[in-house]
Amino acid sequence: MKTTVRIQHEPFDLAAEVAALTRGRGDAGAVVTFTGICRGEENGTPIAALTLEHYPGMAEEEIESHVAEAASRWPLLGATVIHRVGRIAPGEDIMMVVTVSAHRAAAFEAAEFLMDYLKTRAPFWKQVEKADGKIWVEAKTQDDVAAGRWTASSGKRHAAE
Amino acid sequence: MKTTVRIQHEPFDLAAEVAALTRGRGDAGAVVTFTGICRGEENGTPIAALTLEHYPGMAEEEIESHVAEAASRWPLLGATVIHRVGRIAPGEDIMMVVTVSAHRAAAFEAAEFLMDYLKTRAPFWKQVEKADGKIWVEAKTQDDVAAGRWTASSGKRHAAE
Amino acid sequence: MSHTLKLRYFAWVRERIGKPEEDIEVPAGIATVGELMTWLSKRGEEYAYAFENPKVIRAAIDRAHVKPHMPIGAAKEIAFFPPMTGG
Amino acid sequence: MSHTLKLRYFAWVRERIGKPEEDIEVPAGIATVGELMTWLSKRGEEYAYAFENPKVIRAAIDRAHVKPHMPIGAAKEIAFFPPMTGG
Repeated sequence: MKTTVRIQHEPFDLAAEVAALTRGRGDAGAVVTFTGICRGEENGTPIAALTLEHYPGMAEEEIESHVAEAASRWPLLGATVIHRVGRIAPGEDIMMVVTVSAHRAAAFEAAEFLMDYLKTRAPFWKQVEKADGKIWVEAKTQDDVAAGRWTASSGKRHAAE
Repeated sequence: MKTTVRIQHEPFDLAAEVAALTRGRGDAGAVVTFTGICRGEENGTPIAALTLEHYPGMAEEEIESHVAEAASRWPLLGATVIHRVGRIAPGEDIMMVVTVSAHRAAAFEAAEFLMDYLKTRAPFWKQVEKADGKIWVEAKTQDDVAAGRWTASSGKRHAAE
Repeated sequence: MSHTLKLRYFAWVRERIGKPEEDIEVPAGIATVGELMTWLSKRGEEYAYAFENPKVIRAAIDRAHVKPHMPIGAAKEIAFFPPMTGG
Repeated sequence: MSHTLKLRYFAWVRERIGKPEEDIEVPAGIATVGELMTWLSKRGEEYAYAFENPKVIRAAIDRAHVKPHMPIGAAKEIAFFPPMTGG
Protein backbone atom coordinates (compact mmCIF):
# COMPACT_ATOMS: atom_id res chain seq x y z
CA MET A 1 0.00 0.00 0.00
CA LYS A 2 1.24 3.46 -0.92
CA THR A 3 1.08 6.04 1.85
CA THR A 4 2.23 9.63 1.99
CA VAL A 5 2.23 11.97 4.97
CA ARG A 6 3.47 15.52 4.57
CA ILE A 7 3.38 18.64 6.69
CA GLN A 8 4.22 21.70 4.65
CA HIS A 9 3.79 25.45 4.35
CA GLU A 10 3.04 25.31 0.60
CA PRO A 11 -0.39 24.72 -0.94
CA PHE A 12 -1.06 21.22 -2.24
CA ASP A 13 -2.63 19.91 -5.45
CA LEU A 14 -5.53 17.57 -4.70
CA ALA A 15 -5.79 16.22 -8.25
CA ALA A 16 -2.05 15.45 -8.37
CA GLU A 17 -2.25 13.60 -5.04
CA VAL A 18 -5.23 11.55 -6.23
CA ALA A 19 -3.43 10.73 -9.48
CA ALA A 20 -0.29 9.69 -7.59
CA LEU A 21 -2.33 7.08 -5.68
CA THR A 22 -4.45 5.75 -8.54
CA ARG A 23 -2.49 6.10 -11.79
CA GLY A 24 -1.50 2.88 -13.49
CA ARG A 25 -3.26 0.51 -11.13
CA GLY A 26 -6.28 -1.59 -12.05
CA ASP A 27 -7.49 -2.48 -8.57
CA ALA A 28 -8.61 0.95 -7.36
CA GLY A 29 -12.38 1.35 -7.61
CA ALA A 30 -13.13 4.07 -5.04
CA VAL A 31 -11.35 7.28 -4.09
CA VAL A 32 -12.54 9.52 -1.27
CA THR A 33 -10.98 12.90 -0.60
CA PHE A 34 -11.51 15.38 2.17
CA THR A 35 -10.26 18.95 1.91
CA GLY A 36 -10.39 21.34 4.84
CA ILE A 37 -10.62 25.00 3.81
CA CYS A 38 -10.00 28.14 5.83
CA ARG A 39 -13.38 29.84 6.28
CA GLY A 40 -13.75 33.60 6.22
CA GLU A 41 -15.43 33.88 9.57
CA GLU A 42 -15.55 32.22 12.96
CA ASN A 43 -18.57 32.49 15.27
CA GLY A 44 -19.92 35.26 13.08
CA THR A 45 -16.80 37.44 13.12
CA PRO A 46 -14.67 37.88 9.98
CA ILE A 47 -11.16 36.48 10.21
CA ALA A 48 -8.08 37.79 8.40
CA ALA A 49 -6.18 34.51 8.49
CA LEU A 50 -5.43 31.32 10.39
CA THR A 51 -2.01 30.39 11.66
CA LEU A 52 -1.34 26.69 12.10
CA GLU A 53 1.35 25.45 14.48
CA HIS A 54 2.41 21.83 14.92
CA TYR A 55 4.74 19.67 16.99
CA PRO A 56 7.38 18.75 14.41
CA GLY A 57 8.31 15.10 14.55
CA MET A 58 5.40 14.04 16.72
CA ALA A 59 2.81 15.21 14.17
CA GLU A 60 4.37 13.22 11.30
CA GLU A 61 4.92 10.09 13.43
CA GLU A 62 1.39 10.15 14.82
CA ILE A 63 -0.28 10.68 11.46
CA GLU A 64 1.80 7.87 9.96
CA SER A 65 0.79 5.52 12.74
CA HIS A 66 -2.89 6.40 12.23
CA VAL A 67 -2.58 5.85 8.48
CA ALA A 68 -1.10 2.43 9.31
CA GLU A 69 -3.98 1.75 11.69
CA ALA A 70 -6.49 2.71 8.98
CA ALA A 71 -4.73 0.29 6.62
CA SER A 72 -5.06 -2.49 9.18
CA ARG A 73 -8.78 -1.81 9.70
CA TRP A 74 -9.83 -1.37 6.08
CA PRO A 75 -8.57 -2.89 2.80
CA LEU A 76 -6.90 0.28 1.56
CA LEU A 77 -4.78 0.48 -1.58
CA GLY A 78 -3.38 3.90 -0.73
CA ALA A 79 -3.72 6.87 1.60
CA THR A 80 -2.31 10.38 1.65
CA VAL A 81 -2.50 13.01 4.38
CA ILE A 82 -1.14 16.51 3.81
CA HIS A 83 -1.49 19.18 6.48
CA ARG A 84 -0.33 22.74 5.98
CA VAL A 85 1.18 24.89 8.72
CA GLY A 86 1.91 28.61 8.91
CA ARG A 87 -0.35 31.45 7.87
CA ILE A 88 -3.36 30.52 5.73
CA ALA A 89 -5.83 33.02 4.28
CA PRO A 90 -9.60 32.49 4.01
CA GLY A 91 -10.45 30.34 0.99
CA GLU A 92 -7.10 28.55 1.04
CA ASP A 93 -6.86 24.83 1.68
CA ILE A 94 -5.67 23.76 5.15
CA MET A 95 -5.35 20.02 4.80
CA MET A 96 -6.41 17.02 2.78
CA VAL A 97 -6.91 13.30 3.11
CA VAL A 98 -7.16 10.85 0.21
CA THR A 99 -8.09 7.18 0.63
CA VAL A 100 -8.21 4.59 -2.13
CA SER A 101 -9.84 1.17 -1.99
CA ALA A 102 -11.54 -1.36 -4.26
CA HIS A 103 -14.95 -0.40 -2.84
CA ARG A 104 -16.51 2.74 -1.44
CA ALA A 105 -17.29 1.76 2.17
CA ALA A 106 -13.63 1.23 3.08
CA ALA A 107 -12.54 4.46 1.41
CA PHE A 108 -15.26 6.52 3.15
CA GLU A 109 -14.74 4.99 6.58
CA ALA A 110 -10.96 5.26 6.49
CA ALA A 111 -11.15 8.92 5.41
CA GLU A 112 -13.57 9.72 8.25
CA PHE A 113 -11.41 7.82 10.74
CA LEU A 114 -8.33 9.82 9.72
CA MET A 115 -10.27 13.11 9.84
CA ASP A 116 -11.65 12.37 13.32
CA TYR A 117 -8.10 11.66 14.48
CA LEU A 118 -6.66 14.80 12.85
CA LYS A 119 -9.34 16.98 14.45
CA THR A 120 -8.86 15.70 18.00
CA ARG A 121 -5.47 14.11 18.62
CA ALA A 122 -2.97 15.26 16.00
CA PRO A 123 -0.64 17.89 17.52
CA PHE A 124 -1.73 20.94 15.54
CA TRP A 125 -3.07 24.22 16.89
CA LYS A 126 -5.01 26.91 15.07
CA GLN A 127 -4.88 30.59 15.85
CA VAL A 128 -7.31 32.99 14.18
CA GLU A 129 -6.48 36.58 13.35
CA LYS A 130 -9.41 38.94 13.76
CA ALA A 131 -9.63 42.72 13.64
CA ASP A 132 -9.21 42.90 17.43
CA GLY A 133 -6.30 40.48 17.74
CA LYS A 134 -5.29 36.84 17.62
CA ILE A 135 -7.07 34.07 19.47
CA TRP A 136 -6.32 30.37 19.77
CA VAL A 137 -9.18 28.21 18.52
CA GLU A 138 -10.82 26.15 21.26
CA ALA A 139 -11.24 22.42 20.83
CA LYS A 140 -14.80 21.22 20.13
CA THR A 141 -16.41 18.59 22.31
CA GLN A 142 -18.31 17.27 19.29
CA ASP A 143 -15.00 16.40 17.63
CA ASP A 144 -14.06 14.24 20.62
CA VAL A 145 -17.43 12.51 20.40
CA ALA A 146 -16.86 11.85 16.70
CA ALA A 147 -13.38 10.47 17.37
CA GLY A 148 -14.73 8.22 20.13
CA ARG A 149 -16.92 6.27 17.71
CA TRP A 150 -13.87 4.40 16.39
CA THR A 151 -12.70 2.99 19.72
CA ALA A 152 -15.79 1.05 20.78
CA SER A 153 -15.29 -1.98 18.56
CA SER A 154 -13.73 -2.75 15.22
CA GLY A 155 -14.26 0.66 13.65
CA LYS A 156 -17.10 -0.58 11.45
CA ARG A 157 -20.09 1.60 12.01
CA HIS A 158 -22.43 0.02 9.52
CA ALA A 159 -23.76 -3.44 8.95
CA ALA A 160 -23.12 -2.94 5.25
CA GLU A 161 -19.82 -2.71 3.52
CA MET B 1 -26.88 26.35 -2.86
CA LYS B 2 -25.07 25.54 -6.10
CA THR B 3 -25.84 22.14 -7.56
CA THR B 4 -24.76 20.49 -10.78
CA VAL B 5 -25.89 17.16 -12.21
CA ARG B 6 -24.45 15.93 -15.47
CA ILE B 7 -24.54 12.68 -17.39
CA GLN B 8 -21.92 12.62 -20.10
CA HIS B 9 -19.70 10.44 -22.24
CA GLU B 10 -16.61 12.60 -21.72
CA PRO B 11 -14.18 12.31 -18.82
CA PHE B 12 -14.55 14.90 -16.07
CA ASP B 13 -12.06 17.01 -14.13
CA LEU B 14 -12.44 16.51 -10.38
CA ALA B 15 -10.28 19.51 -9.44
CA ALA B 16 -12.24 21.82 -11.75
CA GLU B 17 -15.55 20.62 -10.26
CA VAL B 18 -14.28 21.19 -6.71
CA ALA B 19 -13.02 24.65 -7.67
CA ALA B 20 -16.37 25.52 -9.27
CA LEU B 21 -18.13 24.83 -5.95
CA THR B 22 -15.64 26.46 -3.58
CA ARG B 23 -13.92 29.31 -5.41
CA GLY B 24 -14.61 32.78 -4.12
CA ARG B 25 -16.72 31.80 -1.15
CA GLY B 26 -15.68 32.19 2.47
CA ASP B 27 -18.18 29.85 4.12
CA ALA B 28 -16.96 26.52 2.74
CA GLY B 29 -14.88 24.63 5.32
CA ALA B 30 -15.18 21.02 4.19
CA VAL B 31 -15.17 19.37 0.77
CA VAL B 32 -15.69 15.64 0.31
CA THR B 33 -15.28 13.97 -3.05
CA PHE B 34 -15.95 10.43 -4.18
CA THR B 35 -14.62 9.13 -7.47
CA GLY B 36 -15.62 5.72 -8.84
CA ILE B 37 -12.98 4.16 -11.09
CA CYS B 38 -13.30 1.28 -13.56
CA ARG B 39 -11.32 -1.60 -12.11
CA GLY B 40 -9.30 -3.96 -14.29
CA GLU B 41 -10.95 -7.11 -13.07
CA GLU B 42 -14.23 -8.43 -11.76
CA ASN B 43 -14.49 -11.54 -9.61
CA GLY B 44 -10.88 -12.38 -10.47
CA THR B 45 -11.29 -12.18 -14.27
CA PRO B 46 -9.68 -9.35 -16.28
CA ILE B 47 -12.10 -7.00 -17.98
CA ALA B 48 -11.51 -5.11 -21.23
CA ALA B 49 -14.00 -2.34 -20.52
CA LEU B 50 -17.28 -1.36 -18.91
CA THR B 51 -20.24 -0.04 -20.83
CA LEU B 52 -22.64 2.16 -18.89
CA GLU B 53 -26.24 2.61 -20.02
CA HIS B 54 -28.77 4.94 -18.43
CA TYR B 55 -32.41 5.97 -18.68
CA PRO B 56 -32.11 9.45 -20.18
CA GLY B 57 -34.36 11.94 -18.47
CA MET B 58 -35.18 9.74 -15.50
CA ALA B 59 -31.54 9.50 -14.42
CA GLU B 60 -31.03 13.28 -14.40
CA GLU B 61 -34.37 13.98 -12.69
CA GLU B 62 -33.80 11.36 -10.01
CA ILE B 63 -30.26 12.46 -9.23
CA GLU B 64 -31.41 16.07 -9.01
CA SER B 65 -34.16 15.15 -6.60
CA HIS B 66 -31.70 13.21 -4.43
CA VAL B 67 -29.28 16.14 -4.42
CA ALA B 68 -32.22 18.31 -3.28
CA GLU B 69 -33.02 15.77 -0.57
CA ALA B 70 -29.39 15.78 0.59
CA ALA B 71 -29.54 19.58 0.76
CA SER B 72 -32.67 19.37 2.93
CA ARG B 73 -31.06 16.86 5.31
CA TRP B 74 -27.63 18.48 5.68
CA PRO B 75 -26.47 22.11 5.61
CA LEU B 76 -24.78 21.88 2.23
CA LEU B 77 -23.27 24.83 0.37
CA GLY B 78 -22.91 22.94 -2.89
CA ALA B 79 -23.09 19.51 -4.49
CA THR B 80 -22.09 18.10 -7.86
CA VAL B 81 -22.81 14.67 -9.34
CA ILE B 82 -21.33 13.65 -12.68
CA HIS B 83 -21.93 10.17 -14.07
CA ARG B 84 -20.37 8.96 -17.28
CA VAL B 85 -22.09 6.63 -19.74
CA GLY B 86 -20.78 4.69 -22.71
CA ARG B 87 -17.62 2.62 -22.93
CA ILE B 88 -15.10 3.14 -20.12
CA ALA B 89 -11.68 1.46 -19.96
CA PRO B 90 -10.04 0.14 -16.77
CA GLY B 91 -8.40 2.97 -14.86
CA GLU B 92 -10.81 5.58 -16.19
CA ASP B 93 -13.17 7.46 -13.90
CA ILE B 94 -16.83 6.36 -13.98
CA MET B 95 -18.50 8.95 -11.78
CA MET B 96 -17.93 11.52 -9.08
CA VAL B 97 -19.73 13.24 -6.24
CA VAL B 98 -18.60 16.46 -4.55
CA THR B 99 -20.25 17.88 -1.43
CA VAL B 100 -19.34 21.16 0.25
CA SER B 101 -20.34 22.29 3.73
CA ALA B 102 -19.07 24.44 6.57
CA HIS B 103 -18.13 21.33 8.57
CA ARG B 104 -17.01 17.83 7.74
CA ALA B 105 -19.83 15.66 9.10
CA ALA B 106 -22.43 17.12 6.73
CA ALA B 107 -20.11 16.84 3.73
CA PHE B 108 -19.22 13.20 4.49
CA GLU B 109 -22.77 12.09 5.23
CA ALA B 110 -24.28 13.79 2.19
CA ALA B 111 -21.63 12.26 -0.09
CA GLU B 112 -22.31 8.78 1.31
CA PHE B 113 -26.06 9.29 1.02
CA LEU B 114 -25.73 10.26 -2.65
CA MET B 115 -23.39 7.33 -3.34
CA ASP B 116 -25.73 4.83 -1.70
CA TYR B 117 -28.55 6.16 -3.86
CA LEU B 118 -26.47 6.08 -7.06
CA LYS B 119 -25.43 2.48 -6.41
CA THR B 120 -28.93 1.14 -5.81
CA ARG B 121 -31.69 3.29 -7.29
CA ALA B 122 -30.30 5.51 -10.02
CA PRO B 123 -31.24 4.10 -13.46
CA PHE B 124 -27.79 3.08 -14.70
CA TRP B 125 -26.64 -0.37 -15.78
CA LYS B 126 -23.11 -1.67 -16.16
CA GLN B 127 -22.01 -4.27 -18.64
CA VAL B 128 -18.51 -5.75 -18.45
CA GLU B 129 -16.54 -6.91 -21.47
CA LYS B 130 -14.41 -9.94 -20.78
CA ALA B 131 -12.42 -12.20 -23.11
CA ASP B 132 -15.38 -14.57 -23.40
CA GLY B 133 -18.08 -11.98 -24.00
CA LYS B 134 -20.17 -9.29 -22.38
CA ILE B 135 -22.09 -9.73 -19.15
CA TRP B 136 -24.43 -7.41 -17.28
CA VAL B 137 -23.21 -6.70 -13.75
CA GLU B 138 -25.52 -8.05 -11.06
CA ALA B 139 -26.78 -5.78 -8.30
CA LYS B 140 -25.23 -6.32 -4.87
CA THR B 141 -27.40 -6.98 -1.84
CA GLN B 142 -24.89 -5.13 0.33
CA ASP B 143 -25.54 -1.96 -1.63
CA ASP B 144 -29.25 -2.22 -0.82
CA VAL B 145 -28.40 -2.66 2.84
CA ALA B 146 -26.17 0.42 2.71
CA ALA B 147 -28.91 2.45 1.03
CA GLY B 148 -31.45 1.30 3.62
CA ARG B 149 -29.58 3.02 6.46
CA TRP B 150 -30.85 6.43 5.33
CA THR B 151 -34.56 5.64 5.49
CA ALA B 152 -34.89 4.63 9.17
CA SER B 153 -34.88 8.12 10.64
CA SER B 154 -33.40 11.50 9.88
CA GLY B 155 -30.37 10.29 8.01
CA LYS B 156 -28.03 11.12 10.87
CA ARG B 157 -26.05 8.04 11.70
CA HIS B 158 -23.86 9.51 14.42
CA ALA B 159 -24.51 11.31 17.65
CA ALA B 160 -21.79 13.76 16.63
CA GLU B 161 -21.92 16.36 13.92
CA MET C 1 -60.68 2.97 -22.82
CA SER C 2 -57.43 1.87 -24.47
CA HIS C 3 -54.62 4.36 -24.61
CA THR C 4 -51.27 4.54 -26.32
CA LEU C 5 -48.30 3.87 -24.08
CA LYS C 6 -44.61 4.13 -24.78
CA LEU C 7 -42.64 1.17 -23.42
CA ARG C 8 -38.91 1.51 -22.85
CA TYR C 9 -36.49 -1.29 -22.14
CA PHE C 10 -33.00 -1.07 -20.70
CA ALA C 11 -29.92 -3.28 -20.27
CA TRP C 12 -30.65 -7.01 -20.73
CA VAL C 13 -34.40 -6.46 -20.91
CA ARG C 14 -33.70 -4.32 -23.99
CA GLU C 15 -31.29 -6.91 -25.39
CA ARG C 16 -33.68 -9.82 -24.90
CA ILE C 17 -36.65 -8.00 -26.43
CA GLY C 18 -34.43 -6.69 -29.19
CA LYS C 19 -35.54 -3.07 -29.18
CA PRO C 20 -35.15 -0.07 -26.91
CA GLU C 21 -38.73 1.13 -27.09
CA GLU C 22 -42.09 0.70 -28.73
CA ASP C 23 -45.61 2.14 -28.60
CA ILE C 24 -48.46 -0.15 -27.62
CA GLU C 25 -52.21 0.11 -27.10
CA VAL C 26 -52.93 -0.97 -23.54
CA PRO C 27 -55.39 -3.87 -23.89
CA ALA C 28 -58.66 -3.96 -21.99
CA GLY C 29 -58.35 -5.70 -18.64
CA ILE C 30 -54.72 -4.77 -18.02
CA ALA C 31 -54.80 -2.53 -14.95
CA THR C 32 -51.40 -2.82 -13.23
CA VAL C 33 -47.74 -2.87 -14.15
CA GLY C 34 -47.56 -6.53 -13.11
CA GLU C 35 -50.45 -7.44 -15.38
CA LEU C 36 -48.76 -5.58 -18.21
CA MET C 37 -45.60 -7.65 -17.67
CA THR C 38 -47.61 -10.89 -17.81
CA TRP C 39 -49.36 -9.74 -20.97
CA LEU C 40 -46.05 -8.71 -22.60
CA SER C 41 -44.43 -12.05 -21.74
CA LYS C 42 -47.01 -13.77 -23.96
CA ARG C 43 -46.22 -11.65 -27.01
CA GLY C 44 -43.43 -13.90 -28.24
CA GLU C 45 -40.27 -15.76 -27.38
CA GLU C 46 -38.18 -12.64 -26.93
CA TYR C 47 -40.69 -11.20 -24.46
CA ALA C 48 -41.06 -14.50 -22.66
CA TYR C 49 -37.26 -14.57 -22.24
CA ALA C 50 -37.10 -10.96 -21.02
CA PHE C 51 -39.84 -11.49 -18.44
CA GLU C 52 -39.07 -15.12 -17.53
CA ASN C 53 -38.30 -14.08 -13.95
CA PRO C 54 -40.64 -11.12 -13.36
CA LYS C 55 -39.55 -10.75 -9.74
CA VAL C 56 -36.18 -9.34 -10.79
CA ILE C 57 -37.63 -6.85 -13.25
CA ARG C 58 -37.94 -3.25 -12.07
CA ALA C 59 -40.41 -0.81 -13.55
CA ALA C 60 -40.92 2.93 -13.76
CA ILE C 61 -44.06 4.85 -14.68
CA ASP C 62 -43.35 8.21 -16.24
CA ARG C 63 -39.80 8.09 -14.87
CA ALA C 64 -40.65 7.17 -11.27
CA HIS C 65 -39.88 3.76 -9.76
CA VAL C 66 -43.03 1.71 -9.10
CA LYS C 67 -43.96 -1.70 -7.69
CA PRO C 68 -45.81 -4.24 -9.91
CA HIS C 69 -49.12 -3.68 -8.13
CA MET C 70 -49.14 -0.01 -9.24
CA PRO C 71 -52.08 0.86 -11.55
CA ILE C 72 -51.06 1.97 -15.02
CA GLY C 73 -53.63 4.76 -14.87
CA ALA C 74 -52.93 7.48 -17.41
CA ALA C 75 -49.25 6.62 -17.75
CA LYS C 76 -47.52 7.89 -20.89
CA GLU C 77 -44.32 5.89 -20.55
CA ILE C 78 -43.52 2.68 -18.72
CA ALA C 79 -39.99 1.33 -18.53
CA PHE C 80 -38.76 -2.15 -17.63
CA PHE C 81 -35.18 -2.88 -16.59
CA PRO C 82 -33.01 -5.06 -14.36
CA PRO C 83 -31.86 -3.93 -10.88
CA MET C 84 -29.71 -0.83 -11.20
CA THR C 85 -25.93 -1.06 -11.07
CA GLY C 86 -24.71 2.53 -11.34
CA GLY C 87 -22.21 4.40 -9.24
CA MET D 1 19.15 10.61 40.17
CA SER D 2 18.43 13.88 38.34
CA HIS D 3 18.45 13.84 34.56
CA THR D 4 18.31 16.47 31.85
CA LEU D 5 14.99 16.82 30.14
CA LYS D 6 13.96 18.89 27.17
CA LEU D 7 10.65 20.68 27.66
CA ARG D 8 8.67 21.89 24.65
CA TYR D 9 5.72 24.23 24.67
CA PHE D 10 3.15 24.83 21.95
CA ALA D 11 0.39 27.30 21.11
CA TRP D 12 -0.73 29.43 24.06
CA VAL D 13 1.39 27.43 26.53
CA ARG D 14 4.42 28.52 24.51
CA GLU D 15 3.15 32.12 24.32
CA ARG D 16 2.47 32.36 28.04
CA ILE D 17 5.83 30.88 29.06
CA GLY D 18 7.54 32.98 26.41
CA LYS D 19 9.76 30.32 24.89
CA PRO D 20 9.29 27.26 22.68
CA GLU D 21 11.61 24.95 24.61
CA GLU D 22 14.17 24.68 27.38
CA ASP D 23 16.34 22.07 29.08
CA ILE D 24 15.80 21.42 32.77
CA GLU D 25 17.20 19.13 35.42
CA VAL D 26 14.34 17.08 36.82
CA PRO D 27 14.34 17.85 40.55
CA ALA D 28 14.33 15.08 43.15
CA GLY D 29 10.85 14.09 44.20
CA ILE D 30 9.17 14.85 40.87
CA ALA D 31 7.97 11.48 39.56
CA THR D 32 5.00 12.16 37.26
CA VAL D 33 4.02 14.53 34.48
CA GLY D 34 1.41 16.08 36.77
CA GLU D 35 4.00 16.72 39.49
CA LEU D 36 6.26 18.30 36.90
CA MET D 37 3.43 20.67 35.87
CA THR D 38 2.90 21.69 39.51
CA TRP D 39 6.62 22.27 39.96
CA LEU D 40 6.85 24.30 36.74
CA SER D 41 3.87 26.47 37.74
CA LYS D 42 5.92 27.69 40.74
CA ARG D 43 8.87 28.83 38.66
CA GLY D 44 7.45 32.29 37.97
CA GLU D 45 4.49 34.30 36.83
CA GLU D 46 4.68 33.17 33.21
CA TYR D 47 4.66 29.50 34.26
CA ALA D 48 1.88 30.10 36.77
CA TYR D 49 -0.17 31.67 33.96
CA ALA D 50 0.54 28.84 31.51
CA PHE D 51 -0.41 26.16 34.02
CA GLU D 52 -3.18 28.05 35.85
CA ASN D 53 -5.72 25.47 34.73
CA PRO D 54 -3.70 22.25 34.58
CA LYS D 55 -6.77 20.17 33.63
CA VAL D 56 -6.82 21.64 30.14
CA ILE D 57 -3.10 21.11 29.50
CA ARG D 58 -2.17 18.07 27.42
CA ALA D 59 1.25 16.42 27.65
CA ALA D 60 3.41 14.14 25.56
CA ILE D 61 6.44 12.12 26.65
CA ASP D 62 8.89 11.51 23.85
CA ARG D 63 6.20 12.38 21.31
CA ALA D 64 3.43 10.16 22.67
CA HIS D 65 0.32 11.54 24.38
CA VAL D 66 0.28 10.79 28.14
CA LYS D 67 -2.00 11.44 31.10
CA PRO D 68 -0.70 13.50 34.08
CA HIS D 69 -0.27 10.44 36.28
CA MET D 70 2.30 8.97 33.86
CA PRO D 71 5.79 8.58 35.42
CA ILE D 72 8.48 10.69 33.81
CA GLY D 73 10.84 7.71 33.88
CA ALA D 74 13.75 8.11 31.49
CA ALA D 75 11.92 10.62 29.25
CA LYS D 76 14.12 12.77 27.03
CA GLU D 77 11.47 15.23 25.93
CA ILE D 78 8.20 16.30 27.52
CA ALA D 79 5.82 18.65 25.74
CA PHE D 80 2.93 20.69 27.13
CA PHE D 81 0.19 22.15 24.96
CA PRO D 82 -3.52 23.00 24.81
CA PRO D 83 -6.11 20.61 23.34
CA MET D 84 -5.37 20.01 19.67
CA THR D 85 -7.29 21.86 16.97
CA GLY D 86 -5.91 20.51 13.72
CA GLY D 87 -7.73 19.24 10.66
